[in-house]
Amino acid sequence: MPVRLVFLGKLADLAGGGERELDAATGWGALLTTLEPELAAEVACERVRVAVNGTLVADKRTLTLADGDELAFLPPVSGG
Amino acid sequence: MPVRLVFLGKLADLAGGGERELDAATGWGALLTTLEPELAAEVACERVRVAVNGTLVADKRTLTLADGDELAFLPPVSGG
Amino acid sequence: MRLIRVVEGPFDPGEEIERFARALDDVGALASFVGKVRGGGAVCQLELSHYAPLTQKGMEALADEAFERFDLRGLLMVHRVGAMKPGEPIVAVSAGARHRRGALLAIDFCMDHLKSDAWFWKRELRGEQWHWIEPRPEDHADRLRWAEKS
Amino acid sequence: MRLIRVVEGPFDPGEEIERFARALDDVGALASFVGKVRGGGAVCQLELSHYAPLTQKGMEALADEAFERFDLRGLLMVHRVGAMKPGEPIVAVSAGARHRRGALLAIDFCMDHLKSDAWFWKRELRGEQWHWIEPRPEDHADRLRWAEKS
Repeated sequence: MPVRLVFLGKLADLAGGGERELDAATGWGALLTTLEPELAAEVACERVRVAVNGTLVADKRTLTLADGDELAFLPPVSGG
Repeated sequence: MPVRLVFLGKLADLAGGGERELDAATGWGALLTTLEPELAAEVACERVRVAVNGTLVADKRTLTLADGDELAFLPPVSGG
Repeated sequence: MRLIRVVEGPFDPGEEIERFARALDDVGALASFVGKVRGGGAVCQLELSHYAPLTQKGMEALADEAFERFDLRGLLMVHRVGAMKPGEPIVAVSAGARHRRGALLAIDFCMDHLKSDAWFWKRELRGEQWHWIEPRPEDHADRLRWAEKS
Repeated sequence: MRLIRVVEGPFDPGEEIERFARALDDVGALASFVGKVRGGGAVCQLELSHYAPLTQKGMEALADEAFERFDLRGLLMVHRVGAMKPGEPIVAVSAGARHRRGALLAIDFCMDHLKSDAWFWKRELRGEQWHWIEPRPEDHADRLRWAEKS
């Protein structure tokens, strides 16, 4: 089972779509290398938070993913 | 034409009614002598403001009344 | 857009605010406040009196000041007088503005002044006894917050 | 009493608040806020997206905090997502409390957090071009007011 990536807000524009699949589970560093350089630079920013299966990750650099996980990239929000 | 006195809030209880008439126009000191001592003491309090014909009076002690005037005694308010 | 009224009988705050909101164009933010007679205690009736020659005039002056201080597009203030039962609305204030801060500050400002600086007198019937209500120290403190800023 | 919802289509804030208010017993104070898409500018459409696995959960946590901080009897938060036109409601917040201060602070608190600390992303269509909106510096400053007090 692949890992699902979800891009929110303007990251979806940058990624050319809101969702992607990764064939294999992986850690943060390896994950970044699968993304286009501009997108990788953006998601690496401190302002971008990540959630795994709906739970926020405190330090995304220590992330490890398992098959079937959903990883969401969350840029600065703006509601109301 | 007499002067009309209007008592608001708890001053109406103390005066035994919301309105009274005074036969003759008068100044503040003379006015107080026409009121029962307890009522006079209460309206003389700094917390009680007065209005003549719908206009607040800055210093009630300098008040002079003319025939037909309406003098309102306004204790501390409480709305909302 | 400015609606300032003293009403002598029951009123429907939801309807008042709805009609006011519909009449406002291009308002990004609408903040509203409704105050009712609290129940649950010993109070079986509440009576608000006012002094008509000052009340409306005073509320208009309060509205003037709210328009001066906040970037408002509209302001509604309805205050009831007379005898009321627990659960009945006493006051409704609603403010429309471009941004939320102006609208929120305006209803806060108006309520603080209606509570302790408008020409209303309130008494409560508890058991067989009427009690005159004066503003709580918090009410005066709330109002004084605005004095510092003017 | 607690109603927290994300809605995907148009909603009627007046009706939501009215129904919420009727369901609340013994509430002396009800404060409400409605935010709409502003018109009058170059914006012809606004789109709000969210991340469902976090949004509702985040709003519930915000409601928890509001109940903890303020003496509330009820809280309503409805936030719309999807595409909207100028004049359409985006958000409605309403809080019922015994005294006005709690109700007013609660809607202020919830709006400040929905604006810059909830899982929504907003973009505007101006002409042919979509623009992502980030909170204004004021929005962050508004939210930080609450941090000092906790």
